[in-house]
Amino acid sequence: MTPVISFRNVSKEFPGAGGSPVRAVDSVDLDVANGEIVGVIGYSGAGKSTLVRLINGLEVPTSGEVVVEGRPLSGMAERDLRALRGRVGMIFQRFNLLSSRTAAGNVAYPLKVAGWPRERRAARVAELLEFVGISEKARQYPAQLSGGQQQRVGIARALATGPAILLADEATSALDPETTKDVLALLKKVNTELGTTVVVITHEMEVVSSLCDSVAVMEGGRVIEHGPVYDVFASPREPATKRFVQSVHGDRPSPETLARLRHSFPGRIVTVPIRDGGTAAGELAGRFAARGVRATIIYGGIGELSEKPFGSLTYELAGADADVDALLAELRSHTPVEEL
Amino acid sequence: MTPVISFRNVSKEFPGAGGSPVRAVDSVDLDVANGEIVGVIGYSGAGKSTLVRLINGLEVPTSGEVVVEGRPLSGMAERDLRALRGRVGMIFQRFNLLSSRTAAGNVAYPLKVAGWPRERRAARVAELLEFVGISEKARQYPAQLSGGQQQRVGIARALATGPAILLADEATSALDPETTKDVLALLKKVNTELGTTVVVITHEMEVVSSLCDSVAVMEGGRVIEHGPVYDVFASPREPATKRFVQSVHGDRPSPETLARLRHSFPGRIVTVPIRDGGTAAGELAGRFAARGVRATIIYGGIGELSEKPFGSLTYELAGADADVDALLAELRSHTPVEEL
Amino acid sequence: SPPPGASSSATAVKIGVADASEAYWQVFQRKAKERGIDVELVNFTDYNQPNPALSQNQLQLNQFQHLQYLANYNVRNHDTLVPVGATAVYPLPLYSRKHRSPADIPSGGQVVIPNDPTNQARALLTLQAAKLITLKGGGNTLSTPADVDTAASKVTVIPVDAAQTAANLPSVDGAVVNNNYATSANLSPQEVIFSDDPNSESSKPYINVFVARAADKDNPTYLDLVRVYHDPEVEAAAKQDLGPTTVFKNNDPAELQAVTKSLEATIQKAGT
Amino acid sequence: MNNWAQLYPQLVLSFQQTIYMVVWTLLIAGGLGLLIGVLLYATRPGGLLRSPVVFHLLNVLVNIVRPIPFIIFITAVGPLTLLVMGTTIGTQAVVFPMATMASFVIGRVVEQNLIAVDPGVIEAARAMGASKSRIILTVLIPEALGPLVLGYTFIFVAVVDMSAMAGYVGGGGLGNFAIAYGYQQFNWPVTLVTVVIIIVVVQAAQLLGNWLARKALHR
Amino acid sequence: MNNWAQLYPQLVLSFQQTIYMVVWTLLIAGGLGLLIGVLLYATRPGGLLRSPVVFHLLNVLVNIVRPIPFIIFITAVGPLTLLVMGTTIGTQAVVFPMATMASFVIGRVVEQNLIAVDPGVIEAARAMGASKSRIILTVLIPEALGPLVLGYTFIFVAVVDMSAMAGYVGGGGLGNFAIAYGYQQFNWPVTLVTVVIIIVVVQAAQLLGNWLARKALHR
Ligand SMILES: Nc1ncnc2c1ncn2[C@@H]1O[C@H](COP(=O)(O)OP(=O)(O)OP(=O)(O)O)[C@@H](O)[C@H]1O
Ligand SMILES: Nc1ncnc2c1ncn2[C@@H]1O[C@H](COP(=O)(O)OP(=O)(O)OP(=O)(O)O)[C@@H](O)[C@H]1O
Ligand SMILES: [Mg+2]
Ligand SMILES: [Mg+2]
Repeated sequence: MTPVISFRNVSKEFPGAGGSPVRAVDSVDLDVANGEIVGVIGYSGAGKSTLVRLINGLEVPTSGEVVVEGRPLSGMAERDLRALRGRVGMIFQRFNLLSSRTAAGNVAYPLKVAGWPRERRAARVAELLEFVGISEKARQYPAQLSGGQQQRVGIARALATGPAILLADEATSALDPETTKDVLALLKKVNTELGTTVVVITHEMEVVSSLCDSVAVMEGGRVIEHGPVYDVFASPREPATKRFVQSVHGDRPSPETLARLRHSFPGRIVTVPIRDGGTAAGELAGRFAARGVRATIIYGGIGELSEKPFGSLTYELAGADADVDALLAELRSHTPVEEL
Repeated sequence: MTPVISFRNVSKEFPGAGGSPVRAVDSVDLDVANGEIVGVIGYSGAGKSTLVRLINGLEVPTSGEVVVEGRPLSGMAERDLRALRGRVGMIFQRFNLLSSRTAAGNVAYPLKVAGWPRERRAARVAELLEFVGISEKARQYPAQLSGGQQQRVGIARALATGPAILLADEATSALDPETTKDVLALLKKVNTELGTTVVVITHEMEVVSSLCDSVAVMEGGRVIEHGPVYDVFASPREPATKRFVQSVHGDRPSPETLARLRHSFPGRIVTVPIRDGGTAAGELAGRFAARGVRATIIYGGIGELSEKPFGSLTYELAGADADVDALLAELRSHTPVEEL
Repeated sequence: SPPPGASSSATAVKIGVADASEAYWQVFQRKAKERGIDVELVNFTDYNQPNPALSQNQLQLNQFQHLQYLANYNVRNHDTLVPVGATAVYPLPLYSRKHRSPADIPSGGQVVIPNDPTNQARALLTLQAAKLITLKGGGNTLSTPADVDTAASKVTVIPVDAAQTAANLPSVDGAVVNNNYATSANLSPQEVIFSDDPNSESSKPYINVFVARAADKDNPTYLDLVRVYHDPEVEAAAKQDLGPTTVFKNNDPAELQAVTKSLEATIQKAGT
Repeated sequence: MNNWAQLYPQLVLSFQQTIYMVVWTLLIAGGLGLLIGVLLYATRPGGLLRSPVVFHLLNVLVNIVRPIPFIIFITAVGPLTLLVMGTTIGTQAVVFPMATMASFVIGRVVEQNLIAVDPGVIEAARAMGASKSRIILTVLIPEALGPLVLGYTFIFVAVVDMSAMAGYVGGGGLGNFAIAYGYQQFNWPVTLVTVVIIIVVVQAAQLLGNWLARKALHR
Repeated sequence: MNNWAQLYPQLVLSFQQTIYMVVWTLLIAGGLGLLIGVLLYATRPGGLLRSPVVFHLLNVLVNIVRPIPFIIFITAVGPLTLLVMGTTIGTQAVVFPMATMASFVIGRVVEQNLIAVDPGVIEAARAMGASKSRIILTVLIPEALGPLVLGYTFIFVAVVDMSAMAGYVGGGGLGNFAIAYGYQQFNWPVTLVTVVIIIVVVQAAQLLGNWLARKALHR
């Protein structure tokens, strides 16, 4: 299947402070399949927002070609670009609400642009505000809304016309976990029911793990890793990716935590990754017992990643050193156990 | 010890859309001890930002009294209020950077206000920008910075004068996990080294669990729960609090996840909370084995909360029903085991 | 900044005028210089300004007004400025490009007149004399367009900027144009369809004068400057600028002062 | 010298003339000026309709027209006025040069106010596929409405002021009345009364403007 | 009729007079107008120095002064001019009424531009304990600098325009030169040349203003 969004060696430079330009996006090649939810992660300043803004032509690449729905953006007629944008919803990092319109007015705006008749518009706006849980704020102006409420208006606005592609730049950064969960469910629903392709920039690894099909990791303007979420997270290649993955479920303990753990658990401490198709956590307990080693889980966790179990558990192993060594050797033959 | 910040039956109303006022903060009584890091959590629109803005007088309460450093804000002379504000750093939810000044200029501004001499200022600015990792963006204007870079300028600016009280309104919302970790470490450092009292509004429970001493939960303008983080998280009283806690380490699986787990794990599934001083996870394995029940950890995790182990584990229990029942009965006598 | 008139020469005279742009003033200045008088011109485009400035000693003389204007000014502002010499009287003719005589102007026609206070009332009187308008109460030297009895008048009077009278001649039925503007605008004498007589007694209030403070009415330097004005070379230049119909006047200052007095009395009587 | 009874009808007429001139000028120049201002804003480098040619042409044109002394301007556009209005004198005719000049003045004021609009919201509208004209009409102008209302209130006064010069070409009006019947006649009571009437009109407009601006600000 | 050789010195003088008047007016009124504008902005309801009394007084005062026809205004403030400047006539004297009037005009322009500043940054400065005067000087004005520069450029033209009326009281200047030596003499070449000089001056100022505004915008 042809990708719905495709970056072909795209770079974007901004004029910098000291005369030397800032290369916000650097030689990116990236394909996004139709109906896919792709997460874009990376350090602050990695170029995520710039990358996404290239998709609907808010930024024009310095070099390279962005192809959306099979058509290159460069040289696209203004009309066509507008039509395309009408099919691309965008949630902005800084919300960018129209301060002169109420919450409802903001959500209605893209519907007006799309030429919806008045009655359908009103119903749709009410529905969307209900969805994001701010119906009672419909007639408030942005300046009278809390940060999260503003963000939800931005989300409702981006979803209003039922876009074919949704660009979400940190769409849940100002939301509490509950509301975040609801919004992610909403995005998922939009994705499955309408087949909307979603590009989400996020700093919350839970968003990636619970929502995305694939993930692109950016660093210094480059996409340094890209693939299905499970693959990238289960076996991160780049140091940056590794550090991001550490912050998801089942991380190994930080040095300080480890120090505290050692205080309470004098035995040997190992971390075992839990992966789908690898060693199930349950099996381990049996093996430990068989070897006469008492294993206590002291840290870590098992969660889901792309609907598959994913995580790591840190054990205290208490028993004769030889027994423990033998056990570890056995385990290492099929799982990358690490002794801390 | 007298609290450094104290709310005494404070309410704040805003004029609403339909004439009826919005009660953003409702009869709040709250004390913050000197040198404490208190987290404020709650749903979007709960009144968190408004509460915090009352502390440095950016909002004036409709009724009640805010007392900071032992002095009520109401009726405080402009001079004194200014002096107080000089000792209170604030990180804004919407950053509020001076668009006419560079990153360095923004950070230097509070130093100028505080009357620091030029040379010390330059050194301090460089140090702060280094701290938050945007030294190379010192001479860029806010519009040329990414969201996270802007937020870091805001953080550096709030910390510039070494404030006695720091108000952080979602200070890491635009930051990646790595940078978040660094910033939290910085806040912790400021707290321990300078004794700064910190009030953080956050939606990230990891921030609360890794940084805060106490936590206040807001809902509908009220502080519905308040106490040491471990106490509030380990035994949440209010439904809202419970839902927040669910999003931290060792949550029970969501219905969808549970459905998938049942598919892979046909046995009975139970969730056991792991608390400090309660049943250690390690012990469980032994008991299961002793009863002839094979237990497999299929979900959940153990993390740290206020430097103590905290979480829950979900097991699949495979064995004779009677054995399992007996086991559960035994466990229930001292741990709130829940069968899913 | 321009130096104030504190020139080192013993006799420096600051004269307020309203037409310093006319070339004849340069001849005047040169001739005055020959007699050891340094003339500094201060040009006002607003007629209200030169008299108070003279009163306040900011000027030594001014030359922009006729006796009628001066008298009115003195009465209204309780001032005592006096004429110290005459310059000229100009006819204030009605021009037209569309009609041969006032009688040809259709009723409902438009006639423009200068809106400056030194000419407006006179223009109205001229139009009344041409039987184009009727002024309430017969009119006087202080009439304004508000005094036009529109019901009894044949034409509509439109006061405009003095220079606009000439400029708008093509688009109106008639225009009362000041001499100097008619000259500058190169209006042809053939286009004059009616004119008052500058030599008549009724034109006396319209004699233009040099004005000084009452205390200076016999100041020899100032009287000398009046003579400079009537130097043939200056007069020739002035005629060039102000128009061939200019009639130079050299009335005795005492007579001018007497006329002023009587005009003042009339105004006083008519006044509010 | 006139007395009040004589002057009264003239004053009423002048009032009507001023209203006529100001209303028409504001209607015409309000629209044209908005257009010029929007173009000045949108065609500048980095703008929505960026076009160095249009921007510089317009910029120069505005700067050519604005500094011309009004009486000279009236005369210079006289032939055009004659063509458009059929006459160059009187209240109606003077609306032409007034509206022309005011358009350029308003253009600058509008430009200034638009430049302060947060580019983020323009971007949001672009991202929705809104056409440029729609963005201008439904985003740019509403977002700048608070300052724009104050800008137009400012212009109202400027136009009232400008209308005082209508007397140059027989346009009459209150300003001219104050000068011709008050000031030039040394009739200070008339001057004062007329000026007070002007001030009252302006003051009323300003109160309205301030109130509208506050409504438009939403903060 | 004059010829160029005769006119040239007068033209040069007029140019100097215009520069003199415009520069002094802008210097004085630039400061005073900024003050008035800041006060109008800050004393309004919800403002930094909210004070209904000061706001309404100032608002009314500005609206009283601005609509007065300039020639009447010059005369009305004549006694004050005499007191302050020692004379009421000439280039120097006219700077007094010009600067006074321009102060009020600038006040309104400044007010308009300040109102568009994001209240969030003002709040940030307040939260740092900055004094109100410091906020005004180091936050409010710099944040509005882009539009303010354009506002002052706008005013530059308005002042040049106003200086054409300096001729009322013997102030001379280019505008007056264009009127007296060009327009009133029906000498169109002189008018044209003079107006072109004015336009060139204004154009230069505008280019500078646009450039500065772009520098000040940082976006
Ligand atoms: N200026 C205002 N005018 C009217 N209502 C306001 C205003 N500011 C806040 N509110 C309302 O007060 C309530 C509390 O707002 P606040 O900003 O304190 O919420 P919050 O807890 O910080 O939310 P978030 O997490 O979304 O930032 C909200 O319902 C909001 O709509
Ligand atoms: N208009 C601009 N002018 C100059 N530099 C810019 C501009 N916009 C972005 N940059 C720079 O480009 C780089 C990438 O910015 P971008 O906003 O894409 O980052 P990001 O990955 O979205 O970061 P964040 O997570 O902090 O939002 C940053 O270093 C930023 O400073
Ligand atoms: Mg970004
Ligand atoms: Mg908030």
